[in-house]
Amino acid sequence: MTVLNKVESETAAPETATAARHSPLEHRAAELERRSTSGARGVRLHEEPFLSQINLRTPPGGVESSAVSDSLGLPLPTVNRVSGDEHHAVLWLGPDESLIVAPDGRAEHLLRTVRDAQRGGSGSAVDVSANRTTLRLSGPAAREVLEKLCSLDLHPRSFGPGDCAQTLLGRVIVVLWQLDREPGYRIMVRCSFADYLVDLLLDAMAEFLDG
Amino acid sequence: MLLVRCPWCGDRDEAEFRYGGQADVDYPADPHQLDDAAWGEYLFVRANPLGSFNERWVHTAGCRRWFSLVRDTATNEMSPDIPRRRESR
Amino acid sequence: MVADGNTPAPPERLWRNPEPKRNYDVVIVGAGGHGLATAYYLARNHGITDIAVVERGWLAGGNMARNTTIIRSNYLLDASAALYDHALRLWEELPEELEYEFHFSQRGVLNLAHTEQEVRDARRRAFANELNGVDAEWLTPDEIAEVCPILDTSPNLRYPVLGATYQRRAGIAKHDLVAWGLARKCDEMGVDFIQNREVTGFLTDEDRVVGVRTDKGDIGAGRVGLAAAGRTTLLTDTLGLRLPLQSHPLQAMATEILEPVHPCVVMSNHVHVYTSQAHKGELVLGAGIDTHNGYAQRGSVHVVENQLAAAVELFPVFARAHLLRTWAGTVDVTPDASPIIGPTPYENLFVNCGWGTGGFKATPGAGWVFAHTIATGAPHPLNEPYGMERFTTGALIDEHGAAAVAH
Amino acid sequence: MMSSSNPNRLNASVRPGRIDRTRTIHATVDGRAVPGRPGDTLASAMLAGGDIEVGPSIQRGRPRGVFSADCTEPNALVQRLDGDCPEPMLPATEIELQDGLRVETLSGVGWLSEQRDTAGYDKKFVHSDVVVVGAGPAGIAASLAAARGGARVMLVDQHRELGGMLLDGQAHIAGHPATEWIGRAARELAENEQVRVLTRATALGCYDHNYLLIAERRADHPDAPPSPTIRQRLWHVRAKQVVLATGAHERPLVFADNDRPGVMLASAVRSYLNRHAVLPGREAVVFTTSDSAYSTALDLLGTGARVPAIVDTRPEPPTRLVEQVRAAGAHVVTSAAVVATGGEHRVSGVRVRGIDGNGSLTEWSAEFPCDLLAVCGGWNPAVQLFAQSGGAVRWDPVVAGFVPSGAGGRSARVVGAARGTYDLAGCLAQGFASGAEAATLSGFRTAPPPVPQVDGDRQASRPRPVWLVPDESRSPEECTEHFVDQQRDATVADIHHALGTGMRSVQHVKRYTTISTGLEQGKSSGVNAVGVLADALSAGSPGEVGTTTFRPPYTPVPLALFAGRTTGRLYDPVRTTPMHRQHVEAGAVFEDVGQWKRPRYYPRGNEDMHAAVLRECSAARTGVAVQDVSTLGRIEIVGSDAPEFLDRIYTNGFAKLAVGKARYGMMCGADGMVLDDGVSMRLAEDRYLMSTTTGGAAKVLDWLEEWLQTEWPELDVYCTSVTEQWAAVAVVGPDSRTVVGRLAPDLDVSAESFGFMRFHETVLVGGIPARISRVSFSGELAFEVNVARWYGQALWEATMTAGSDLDITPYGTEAMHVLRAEKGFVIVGQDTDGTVTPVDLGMDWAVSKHKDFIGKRSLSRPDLVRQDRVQLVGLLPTDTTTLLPEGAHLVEPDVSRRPPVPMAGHVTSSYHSAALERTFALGLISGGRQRIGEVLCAPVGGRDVEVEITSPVFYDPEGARRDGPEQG
Ligand SMILES: Cc1cc2nc3c(=O)[nH]c(=O)nc-3n(C[C@H](O)[C@H](O)[C@H](O)COP(=O)(O)OP(=O)(O)OC[C@H]3O[C@@H](n4cnc5c(N)ncnc54)[C@H](O)[C@@H]3O)c2cc1C
Ligand SMILES: NC(=O)c1ccc[n+]([C@@H]2O[C@H](COP(=O)([O-])OP(=O)(O)OC[C@H]3O[C@@H](n4cnc5c(N)ncnc54)[C@H](O)[C@@H]3O)[C@@H](O)[C@H]2O)c1
Ligand SMILES: Cc1cc2nc3c(=O)[nH]c(=O)nc-3n(C[C@H](O)[C@H](O)[C@H](O)COP(=O)(O)O)c2cc1C
Ligand SMILES: [Zn+2]
Repeated sequence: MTVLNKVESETAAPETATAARHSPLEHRAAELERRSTSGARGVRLHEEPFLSQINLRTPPGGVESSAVSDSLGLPLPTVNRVSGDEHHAVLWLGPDESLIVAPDGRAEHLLRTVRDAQRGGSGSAVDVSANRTTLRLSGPAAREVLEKLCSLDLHPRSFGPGDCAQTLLGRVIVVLWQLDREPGYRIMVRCSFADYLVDLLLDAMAEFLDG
Repeated sequence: MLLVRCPWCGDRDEAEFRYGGQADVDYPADPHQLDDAAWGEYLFVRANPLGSFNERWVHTAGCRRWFSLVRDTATNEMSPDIPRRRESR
Repeated sequence: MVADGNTPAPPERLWRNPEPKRNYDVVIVGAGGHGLATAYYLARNHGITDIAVVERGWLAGGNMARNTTIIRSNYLLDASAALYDHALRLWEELPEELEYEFHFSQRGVLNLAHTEQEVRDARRRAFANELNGVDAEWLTPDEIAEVCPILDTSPNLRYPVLGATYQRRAGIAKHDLVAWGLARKCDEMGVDFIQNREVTGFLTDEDRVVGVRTDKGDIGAGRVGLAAAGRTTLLTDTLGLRLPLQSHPLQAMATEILEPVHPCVVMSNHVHVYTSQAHKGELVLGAGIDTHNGYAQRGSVHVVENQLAAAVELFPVFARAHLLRTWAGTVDVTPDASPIIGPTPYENLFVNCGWGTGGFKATPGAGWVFAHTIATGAPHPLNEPYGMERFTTGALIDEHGAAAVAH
Repeated sequence: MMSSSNPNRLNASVRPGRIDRTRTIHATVDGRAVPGRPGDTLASAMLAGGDIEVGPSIQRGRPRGVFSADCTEPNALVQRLDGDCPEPMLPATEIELQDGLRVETLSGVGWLSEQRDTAGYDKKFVHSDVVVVGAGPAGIAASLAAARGGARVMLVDQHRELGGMLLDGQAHIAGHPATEWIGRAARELAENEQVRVLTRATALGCYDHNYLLIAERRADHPDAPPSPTIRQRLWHVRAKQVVLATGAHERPLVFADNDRPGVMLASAVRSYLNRHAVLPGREAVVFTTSDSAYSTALDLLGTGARVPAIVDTRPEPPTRLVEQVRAAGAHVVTSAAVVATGGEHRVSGVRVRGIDGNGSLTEWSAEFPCDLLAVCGGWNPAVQLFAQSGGAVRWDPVVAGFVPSGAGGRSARVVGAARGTYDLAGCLAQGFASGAEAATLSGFRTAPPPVPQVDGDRQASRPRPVWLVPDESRSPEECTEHFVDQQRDATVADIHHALGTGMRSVQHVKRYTTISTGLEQGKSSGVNAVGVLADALSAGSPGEVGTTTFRPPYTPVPLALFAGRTTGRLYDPVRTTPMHRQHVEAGAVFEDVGQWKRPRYYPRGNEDMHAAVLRECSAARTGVAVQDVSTLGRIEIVGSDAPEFLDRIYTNGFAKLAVGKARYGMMCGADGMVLDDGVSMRLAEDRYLMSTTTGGAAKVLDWLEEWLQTEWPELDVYCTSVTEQWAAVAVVGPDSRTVVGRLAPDLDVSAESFGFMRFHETVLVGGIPARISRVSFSGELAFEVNVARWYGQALWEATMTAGSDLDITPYGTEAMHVLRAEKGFVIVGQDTDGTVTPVDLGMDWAVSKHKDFIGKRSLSRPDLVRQDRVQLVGLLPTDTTTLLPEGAHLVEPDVSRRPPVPMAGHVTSSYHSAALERTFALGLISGGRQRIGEVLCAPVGGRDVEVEITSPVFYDPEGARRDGPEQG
């Protein structure tokens, strides 16, 4: 068990406040459901709101990074890779930058843990949980949908489960993370772009709508 | 669409980058020691060669790191940067 | 131009193809529009006709062959308005003076504003134009729709057109014909055009330039005027003279020939495209520079895609016009996006460069003041502000910064 | 032999063709029905029906006919009328016949329709180890070889079927008809998961670093679904290796009246015969300079057509060929050329003369009747894609064409007819070799397969190009009926005319004559022009003249395809805050600020902007008002050197700012000009939260990173964008304390406990964690409440509830602008442009004397210390109701109005003020601060508005309102 999934009730936001939260794509949930398709050329899109996210900066290879990694119970990822699993993960964002992802409600605790580990050294840890929301795009046609918007080589020979990249979908910068072979992807996007990105993705998915 | 090699993320399309012009134009150690002409040159004058050019790019849509590479301005052939000459201060 | 009868009229001579002499009073490097206009006004205004215009390729084959031919003078800053409007007034005289039809068409240029800030900037420019004696009008979307019915002025656009400045005297001209008309008159007055000869450096006597080196031998010169656009620094570098210029690809494109649909010129800075329909009928479109330096005369295709997206967004009727050809030039851009015209630290060496994306419109004006500068050794009042000292003093002519209007 | 509705259609027993004879489909051309079969092109269907003539020529109105069977077609251009939107200038040779297809013929000019194009266009981005362009024998072979090595292969061809020129002929491979080989190859490729075959897909361009653009037509052909979502798709392909197997284009011949309908490329005749089972003429003279047209003659003879003569410019064509055609019933005239054609709307006969070794006509002559003249002036390797991205070409005298220059490097990957290899075995061998090599170089080592036995085109004997068949009576200068570019109606006379002006360069000639500037972009006209020019200039070879520049696209494509999905709603991202829908519900009118949609004002009832803004402003000054400020940029700056870093970035000091406090800061570019501004808070010793303008957020983050990474890597500082981590409202006005007090019950909001430029963290009603600061952009008592973005909606709701009894008023950007202008606060980008320094703005107080910062050195440059620089001042129109237009310039009252009128400066901001009960403005005026009290004129709309220069602070200059009303 890593610190990422250790439950500590006191760190979760108060009940009342949790209810007051609204994710950027909440109002489109039904639409996303409707526009998702199954079958051999199916593709599904939905939001995974409120993931805990910490932006981590740490000098590569230094004592700080091993301290942070120890505190998280996960190795820091190598280039373009994700360390951990879909629930608890650290994503490579740059040579000294990673994104820690954990379930809802973990941010404060994580922040404290990481900052403790960083104390005395160089680096930073910033809560960015509300900065981006997460879309999940999956189904046999998911890659084909992304290929309409993204210039990365997403062919299984080049990009697979556990790979991640910051890149452009259309004109929007995202963190793209492949979860599994189906293929399923997470697309993490800054909240103000979420509506537009969904428009873009739904448009790209139109070709795969039944009929 | 040029193919730019980010030293961190690997090969990416030019559209993910911003161009930063000539590499290795150091900020003067003490700008106030420079006369107006020398300061003006720092501000505005950059090399503009035909052929090999040591230039900077920043991976804006990716890792946001600055890096430099050598590109032939006539053919767009690229190769990695020669090591940066200036010591880190 | 093209013969369309059975018995073609005998061709009018445009230029001889002489062997160069060993010496000239003036050597001009570059037979682009500016080199040609400079030679023309040196002869016409200053009586200097012992001139060689040395060109590395074919006459007017640089940016002169590649530009989207927009001519306007509605610039914000006094120095720019004065220079460009001088040029526009010369354009108005030139067809008659050159006795050569080059399809100068004052069909009006619309500069669109898509945000409130662009509206402020555009109106500021129009107010300044008025006081500078440059014709300018501010049009509302409804008025724009009357001038250019094919433009989408509906409020539903992602960036609706909120208004536009309109300069009626502005327009386009057929670039190649302009060059040939100028060359013809120059040739008549005795100017030698030396094509396929590249200037590779200078002959100097201490701090004095006394001629040019070329790939096929030296040519002596009393004075040398550089009008080499994108390749200027390659020459000034040989003297250790560092100019604040960066050479970039700038792309443009044309469609097939179409019945007239587009009555004017439209420029949009915000979505970044400019369009007109050339005399022959093709739509001509252009946009911003490729951001990287380059001499390849080709650019990246995403730049083309962005500008065509903008074009189709503004002009839905363009959707099924076909992209026939794309091309690029090499433009020399200064930090303040204004040209450098004037003497250099080298005696008898003068530069005219840095016109970037907007020097076609200035062709006669640039030639006029550069000829004056070369002939007299000192700038004409119109190009006084355009010396290279401004990068030392900070007295930039920052049309870009001040009004964010592309040239 | 022929069917009645399609008189020129050959029986299946004679030629099956690649058409579906079970179905008849109809197109309409100029209102007339044209029947045909699936598999036909519009041109082949027209020819099947006996129609060869198309629209007359552009300049001279000469009758013209279908000339080719491919994208080089100069004449048969049509405007497509069916579908949702007319489309101009399509070659009938490239349009696949379809039921409902409706066109009108054109004369070299198309037209655009106002009908909206509602069809779909999209893009796709893929990568491939090996991309092969062209699916003729060479391309197929390359794909097979590369795919067998395991590479990811993409094979594209512009036609509907694989096979290339093999489909035009009757070659055998490994003892079977070539079509069987093609079929097997197609199956093998289809079954390989790593191979993607795209047909009806034209490679438009091959750009730097192996980037290809490919246009795929997914509609407008008989195999397409009825209404496909996507009409055309633009593939963006990044390849490791590219194999260009683009084939060759046959050249026309230049002789008098060579444009008469019925004159047709020999390869086109063959293509119509074999692909479409259409016989374009029954009595066909063949006029050639090389071997390939003999196949045309043989095919014609094989279908029962008559071939009165094969006119060959060569003195000694290969005996093998001569005998073959003689055996089939035709005879060859050697050392001869067609010098004239007869007929009105269709060729009825040709006149042939002898032509000697120098290209001069001899006395010998003959005439032959015919209704078709098949011409072959040789072949132009299709080097377009190769040359576009900088590949050099050279003249090859053996193949008589421009071929890729050099053997290695990129040019090695040009194969088959595209590099001048015209024999089938050679094409296959090169294809296999290049495919294997490309796969190997991209990491999949493999060897080329053995080349099968073939009986197709053999190594050709040397062609004898004749650039200009002399006129019987006129000099070249007078050859006004020798067409070089039929589409542009340009002739040999035009070329000579150009030469007569002094032009020597092929580039000048192109521009003077317009040759090669039409749809075919020189694919057929270009080299002939070069040849004519070379002759005229007595150049040793066309190579000395050179080509014009090859440019993308390879064939024309609709602009909409390049736009793709990037139109309308998807043109550019729309950024919204979490409170966006609440603004919409409140009836806000929005403004575009960068990509953001921000409420500009919230009209109530029938209010216009003016009324709404006055109301919103007065709420802020007298009661309480609220604005969504979530769009402001926010950057967390962390590290032991953060204080030092901010000191270098900001013009004013931040190192000494106490934890818990905030400060306004200004930053400049290295040139000393204002870049951005905002308030930064010190969260901890080593932690700041910087805010930026809405439009400046990304730019500022980039700016900080640039300095950190490239100049000051030694600084221990990390920047993280948190713009979107936060949602925020500004609560403004005398009653704001009450509202914020209710919102944040745990917080002591009294002036004593919560001072100006301080911030506190607290929990709002409902348990929402918040950071509240006391900053003011209006001069009023004001609070900025920040919460995690997902609470944004709740925050807005809570704020509105907390202020409901106080008539809390939402306000937009416009009121915000007025409020700040009343206080003389600048908006970067509105009151500044790229040429204004902090000193110009009168903000010397924010410019540190003690420390260096970016831009400081620039402020002492001569031009920046001029006394007459523009300075920010207030402007009050003498008439209190007159609103100065923003952008208006000011002039001295007594100055002459003859242009150019000297200008003193301009109005940057101008508003009606509810608080001042008058209009007012800010402006940048030359030496303005010394001129306070003076009067200037603003000439606007033909009259002068008198304006007094004032201090830029109009409202509450003492700052008395900042802490709000006395409490208690
Ligand atoms: C795509 C594009 C669109 C444009 N659109 C517009 C527009 O709409 N309106 C507008 O006003 N401007 C426009 N411009 C800018 C305009 O074309 C240029 O500013 C202008 O042409 C520059 O002056 P010039 O004609 O003398 O340059 P050029 O024509 O480039 O002349 C320079 C000449 O110098 C020659 N030369 C260079 N070095 C040497 C040497 N060493 N020896 C001998 N000869 C040499 C070159 O071969 C060239 O012929 C555009 C430019 C481009 C590329
Ligand atoms: N006897 C002769 O003189 C002569 C001359 C030319 C060709 N040939 C014969 O023609 C064949 C040549 O074979 P090959 O494979 O080199 O060429 P090919 O002409 O058979 O095939 C080229 C293919 O590439 C396609 N193509 C060209 N440009 C394209 C683009 N930009 N995008 C998409 N598709 C494009 C064409 O439509 C064509 O299908 C051989 O059989 C050869 O014998 C003979
Ligand atoms: C205003 C203008 C109009 C043009 N119209 C056409 C055209 O109708 N057809 C064409 O093929 N090229 C056209 N061109 C492009 C030229 O063919 C050519 O691409 C350009 O001069 C650059 O030269 P290059 O491509 O040879 O390098 C046009 C160019 C300009 C500047
Ligand atoms: Zn990177």
